[in-house]
Amino acid sequence: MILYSFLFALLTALLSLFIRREYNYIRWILYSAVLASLTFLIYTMNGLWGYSESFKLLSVGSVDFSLNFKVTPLSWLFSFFTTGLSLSISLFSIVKNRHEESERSIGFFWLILSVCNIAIFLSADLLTLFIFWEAMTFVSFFVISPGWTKSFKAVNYYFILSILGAFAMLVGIFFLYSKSATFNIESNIAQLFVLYELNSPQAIFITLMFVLGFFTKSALMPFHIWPAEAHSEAPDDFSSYLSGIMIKYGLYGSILFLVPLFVFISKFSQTQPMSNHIPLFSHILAWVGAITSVVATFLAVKSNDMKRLAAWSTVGNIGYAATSIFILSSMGVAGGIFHIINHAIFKTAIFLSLAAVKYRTHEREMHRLGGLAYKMPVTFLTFLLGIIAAAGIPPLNGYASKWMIYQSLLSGRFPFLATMIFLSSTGAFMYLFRALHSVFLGQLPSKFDDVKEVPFLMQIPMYILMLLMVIIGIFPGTVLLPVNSILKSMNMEEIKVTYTTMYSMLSSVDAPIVFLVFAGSFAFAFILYLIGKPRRHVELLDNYTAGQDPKEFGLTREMYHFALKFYEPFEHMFDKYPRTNTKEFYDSFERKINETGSFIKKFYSSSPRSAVYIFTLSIVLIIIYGWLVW
Amino acid sequence: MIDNRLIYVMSLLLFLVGLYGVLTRKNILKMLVAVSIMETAANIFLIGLGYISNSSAPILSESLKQVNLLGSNISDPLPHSLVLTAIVIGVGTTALGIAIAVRLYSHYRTLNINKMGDKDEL
Amino acid sequence: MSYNSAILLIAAPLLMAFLSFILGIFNKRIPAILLVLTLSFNFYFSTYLLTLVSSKGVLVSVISGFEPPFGINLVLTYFSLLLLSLIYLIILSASVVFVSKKTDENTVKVATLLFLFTAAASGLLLTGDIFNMFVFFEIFAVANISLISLKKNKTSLKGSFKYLLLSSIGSAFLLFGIGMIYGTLGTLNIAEIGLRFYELSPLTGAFIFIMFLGAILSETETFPFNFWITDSYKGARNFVNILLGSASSVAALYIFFRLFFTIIGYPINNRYEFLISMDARLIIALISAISVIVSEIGALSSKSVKRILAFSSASQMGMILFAFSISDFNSFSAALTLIFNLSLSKAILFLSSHEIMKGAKEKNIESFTGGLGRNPVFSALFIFGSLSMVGFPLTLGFYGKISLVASAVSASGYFSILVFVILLASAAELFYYFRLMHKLFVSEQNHTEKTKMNWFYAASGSLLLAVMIILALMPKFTERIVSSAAGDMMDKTTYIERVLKAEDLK
Amino acid sequence: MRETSFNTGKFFALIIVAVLGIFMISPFFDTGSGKKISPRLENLKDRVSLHYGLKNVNDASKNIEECQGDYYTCREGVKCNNVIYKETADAETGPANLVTSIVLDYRAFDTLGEITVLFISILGVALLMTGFPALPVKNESMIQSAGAKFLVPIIMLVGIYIFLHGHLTPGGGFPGGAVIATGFLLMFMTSGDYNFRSRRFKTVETAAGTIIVALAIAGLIFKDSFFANFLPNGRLGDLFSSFLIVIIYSLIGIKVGSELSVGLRNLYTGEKDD
Repeated sequence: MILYSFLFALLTALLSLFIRREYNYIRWILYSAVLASLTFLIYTMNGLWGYSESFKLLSVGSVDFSLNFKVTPLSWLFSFFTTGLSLSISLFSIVKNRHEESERSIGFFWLILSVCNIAIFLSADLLTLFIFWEAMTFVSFFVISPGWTKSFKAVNYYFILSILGAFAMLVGIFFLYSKSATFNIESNIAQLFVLYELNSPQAIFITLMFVLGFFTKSALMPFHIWPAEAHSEAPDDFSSYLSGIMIKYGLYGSILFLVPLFVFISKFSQTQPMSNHIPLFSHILAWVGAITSVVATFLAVKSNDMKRLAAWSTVGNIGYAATSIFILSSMGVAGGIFHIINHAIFKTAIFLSLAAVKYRTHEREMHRLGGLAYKMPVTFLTFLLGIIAAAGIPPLNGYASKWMIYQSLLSGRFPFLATMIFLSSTGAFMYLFRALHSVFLGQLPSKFDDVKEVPFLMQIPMYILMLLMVIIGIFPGTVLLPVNSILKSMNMEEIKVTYTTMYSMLSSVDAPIVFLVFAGSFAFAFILYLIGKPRRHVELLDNYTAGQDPKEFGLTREMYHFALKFYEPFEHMFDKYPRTNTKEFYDSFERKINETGSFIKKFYSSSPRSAVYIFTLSIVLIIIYGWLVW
Repeated sequence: MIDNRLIYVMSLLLFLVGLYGVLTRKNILKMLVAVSIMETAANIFLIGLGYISNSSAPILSESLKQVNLLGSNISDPLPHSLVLTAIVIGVGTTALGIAIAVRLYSHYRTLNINKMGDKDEL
Repeated sequence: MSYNSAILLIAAPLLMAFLSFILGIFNKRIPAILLVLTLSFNFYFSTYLLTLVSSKGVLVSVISGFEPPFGINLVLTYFSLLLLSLIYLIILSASVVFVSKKTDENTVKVATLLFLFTAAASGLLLTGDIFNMFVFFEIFAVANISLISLKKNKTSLKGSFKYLLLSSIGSAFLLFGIGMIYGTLGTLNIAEIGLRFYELSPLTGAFIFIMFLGAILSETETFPFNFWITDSYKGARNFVNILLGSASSVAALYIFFRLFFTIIGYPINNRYEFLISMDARLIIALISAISVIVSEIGALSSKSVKRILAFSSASQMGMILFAFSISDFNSFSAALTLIFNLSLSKAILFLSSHEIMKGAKEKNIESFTGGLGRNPVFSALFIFGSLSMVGFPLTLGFYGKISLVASAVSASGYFSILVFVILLASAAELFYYFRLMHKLFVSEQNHTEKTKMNWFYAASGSLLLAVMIILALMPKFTERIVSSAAGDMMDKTTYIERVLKAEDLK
Repeated sequence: MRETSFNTGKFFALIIVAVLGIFMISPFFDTGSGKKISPRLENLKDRVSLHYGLKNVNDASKNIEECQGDYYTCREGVKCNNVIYKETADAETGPANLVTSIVLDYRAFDTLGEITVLFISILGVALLMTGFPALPVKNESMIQSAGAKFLVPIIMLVGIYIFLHGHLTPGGGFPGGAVIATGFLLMFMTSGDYNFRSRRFKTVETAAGTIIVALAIAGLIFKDSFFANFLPNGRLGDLFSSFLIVIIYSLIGIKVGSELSVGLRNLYTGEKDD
């Protein structure tokens, strides 16, 4: 059933290549239909825990390649939400891609990507996971960079890091396989635990390989640079997919493999170093997550491009979720999963609204925009709700998950981690509201006078997302109850939650009440706004230059925009501290490789005599080596 | 009574001379000569393998009516035939090498190999 | 029943080579047609023999009526016939490409060269006599040199001269090695040498090992020995690239296997070991790992497409040699899968890149720009080829690479570290192939007039692609041939027993 | 290996070669255990060529097949049929020249390969020299050209003698062919207006090649073995013995002679189809 639906989707994708470019929208309607049926299919699998499918492939040597799928609470939750979100994005894309020139292949790859997405979540063994992981990486290359020179440079970081991570994971998988002779995830976790007791360095090496694989994909600390490049240069509607869904694979892998392992260790191991009642390794990873979120927040504050800003915000959120997952308490893991799902929703909303803005204005730099709220009210509202959720302000879903993360950090006694998360959460206010203000509020540049709201079909997904944010905000139990069954299937203690109320060790929250309070205060503020003094519209230049023509000073309108260098003073605060630029490190690495390459190339095109020389020299070196080891 | 090792060592020395020639000569034709020397050295080595002292050539004639049971009155005929093949192969390679050299000369107007390692479109 | 007619695999192309030279005087098209016909015959006959061998085990075909070890004999093993069929397939596709060109004064000669190339490849893979192998090795080398130098420009001449020097030195080395074997063991039959190699003193064994290394490593495009590759690939004509990159490499790998495993290696505990004092397996593994790294870095900074493909070929060969060096059943299976992948996809890549770059002045990566619009069929072929090359999941390359990792990790010691290095290097491979593919998608320029389709190229490309897809998507079939061939590679005893007609070796 | 560091290059080359030399010489003075190359070869007992010399290869292989027990001891205990010069008729192979019997009978396949190598390299030369401008031929002195005209028939005759007597005396197709080619080369070098039509030579050459392969395949048809000798062998040492070998050696002589002539001409004047 699962496999056939995949084949069906792939076949549709293949056939759709033959649709002519003029009928782009038919193709996208087709994709939406396929995604809708996939979503429905996954929905019907709710509760079929343990349902599995297996499909044998080639077996070469000792390895039996086969595809194994299995439905578990964890995989169901992730696959259902991600497929549903991609359905809403594809609805958005129907109109958006109607007039795109180089569109033909994007949709094709995207549908393959959706299949890989579901398959990653449903895969029952490590090899299947790896197969679709790698396929997803390869295919996403073509979607992020559909033949654009600029996005090619951007995708490089993503691609190289992902591939290195995937290969590291491959090595890890096969080291384990050589011990356990199976790819089954549970038995491999058990095997790795045994290995921790027997040969600790090797076990740590294997775990590290998995960590590399997961962390490169989820852009955690040393690999945090790629989202800013890739998300911002990808096609606009795809950015939301990339940021909302694809970046979560690493965290999914961590929940699937690392968390049970660490839980195992913290429960049963006598030999492993512990810190704060969790394994030291896990604690370090939690720290990596926290540091990532802080760094990402600072970088988001600095960025002027709205898509880059949203991308950095994604990295920050991934950081929270990672921290929360790796402290291994039930509350933490549940909060992490909850936050992953919430983030998928609100970040999709944010990116879709940005895509809508760009669809109408063709502009990305924030200081060239402004005042679009009146022109594009639905987009504005989506963005507003999105950033409210992202900043973790109460009535919406982001609040619920952030609350759980704070609760778990505090009740687990991780004060420093909690401080860092608080810090970056505060930073989120700084950059998100700046984005809101500079894009949607403030002065409307005159060139955007005839900008209209996006077509209705593009608004539908926004309505859906807004609705989701509100509903989950009011009834966190809709997600948390399935999360509870995940915890149960992972043999962890369940958290205490009802449809509307969340309980922790320290306190409890009744979400509808919170919502009512906030809705009430909003209503109050709105009434104040209505009865207040009517506002007068002032032109930007009138305001700042006292009537003089700025062109005389060689200044442009954009330079007066308050969003330009908005946080420069804040940046100056950190001028004193030495800065390590990760991107520069990667770039210099690339340069070094290129230099070596030119050197090798020169050798290869040198004269035949040097060829013979090196030939003989190498033979002699082998001989000398032979003498040495004799 | 000649020690066979003498032949082996001499052929090896010849081989090394040829190798040294390939490594140090600049002229293409001289390199080809050096390669030929190497091949000749290998052939001498092969011939040397079949040498039995006080034996005659492996051709039955009035003076050699019959091969004795241990084959100690003839030198080993197999290396001779191998060398025959190897020589012809060497001739073929050398001919081809010379043809390439002629062509290279017509491109570069020199036989100096060092002047051919030019940086054409790296 | 005797299987002596297997010699037709060599004799038919040889006869046709001489015959077509005469017939070509009357009509220049005749040799080309004969070429395709002969190759089809050879392919059919080799697959027929393959089915025979798979049911009956190793077969021996006698030449001149003298049984081994005295006469020269052909040994039909599953492994050799499998690779031979593959080589025929590739030569067939290359000759289809060759046939599509307009005839000129050289057509007949080149067709004759291709016949001789086929004969040499058949001889190399089938012969059971080491000196005979040397002779075919030389025919093969001379054929390659002549083919490389066909264009007669600076690059191709330099490349072929390098190849000539290296292969001449290599053949002198090989001759010394063969001489040493004959001088000590008194035989030239590969089976008998393999049987008695352990009798040799360590120094003699090391001598032969080094001589063989010197002889074969430049043919297998291994790094410090392969300085001919870039010039040769870059300077050669398109169908020659296909032959060099696919057929020659496969043949070279086969010789490598025979020299080092059937002759020197000795199967112990389900794994080949070398009974000479230095750890020969480790040496081969080290060389191949270095080769992979260097070639990947070289390819990474190259701009010329053919040079990139040449370097990539070298790195793939390094990977296969690495798989050989692990030398157990699993790694041999991986190596076979990789060999299939390398030869088929490299042929596709050379073929399609030539068509995509048609009309471009500079044959570098920029000439790929907008290929998908200009030339959709060949761009699609190129994409399929490179996806298989880099190991996109569920292609041949993927199976090969993964099972290589699996076998390396389960082998002890250094191999698991080296495979990690190799994997890192192959990330670079991914990068430059994706760079090329990305260029195909670029549609910023507006010159999207389609290039004229070359149906011969398309036919031969899709033939190869079809084989590749069949191999990847028919698990049972591929599994059977791979495991039979790998089993055949592991089973040295049967080889010796069958050749020497000795039943009591075990 | 630039011009400036030339001497260092030489020095290192010397070192490299020296190390290689030490390595390659060491097995000859090996004193360790195991089989090693013998300092002095006493007889051919351990070698396959003993049976080539005794012309009892078929007996030997039959013996090995029938013998129970160790493989090596079986090979040693082969009975010997005495092959005596000018007495034995219909021996296993005809030639009195044992090398010829190996080259064209026991290991005839090698020789086929050898022919192919020569053919393919001359083909390669022809391909390389296509379109190469012919060098101007200098007119040599009258004495040289007259002398050459006198010598060439003799050279040809010697060449033909060499390949026809290949089964009795040292020599054979390859030396004979080479001698014939020398005759043509001499004509080329001495008389400026001498030329021949290469197409005719090539036809002869490839026809000879075709016949050789055809004869080999005839062996496959008549005797179930490629290159098997299907013609009768006469008395050992007679001129009219071992017919197949004489035929093949003559063909090889013709082939090699025309091949080398064409090759030399190509190097001299460039290849063109005339």
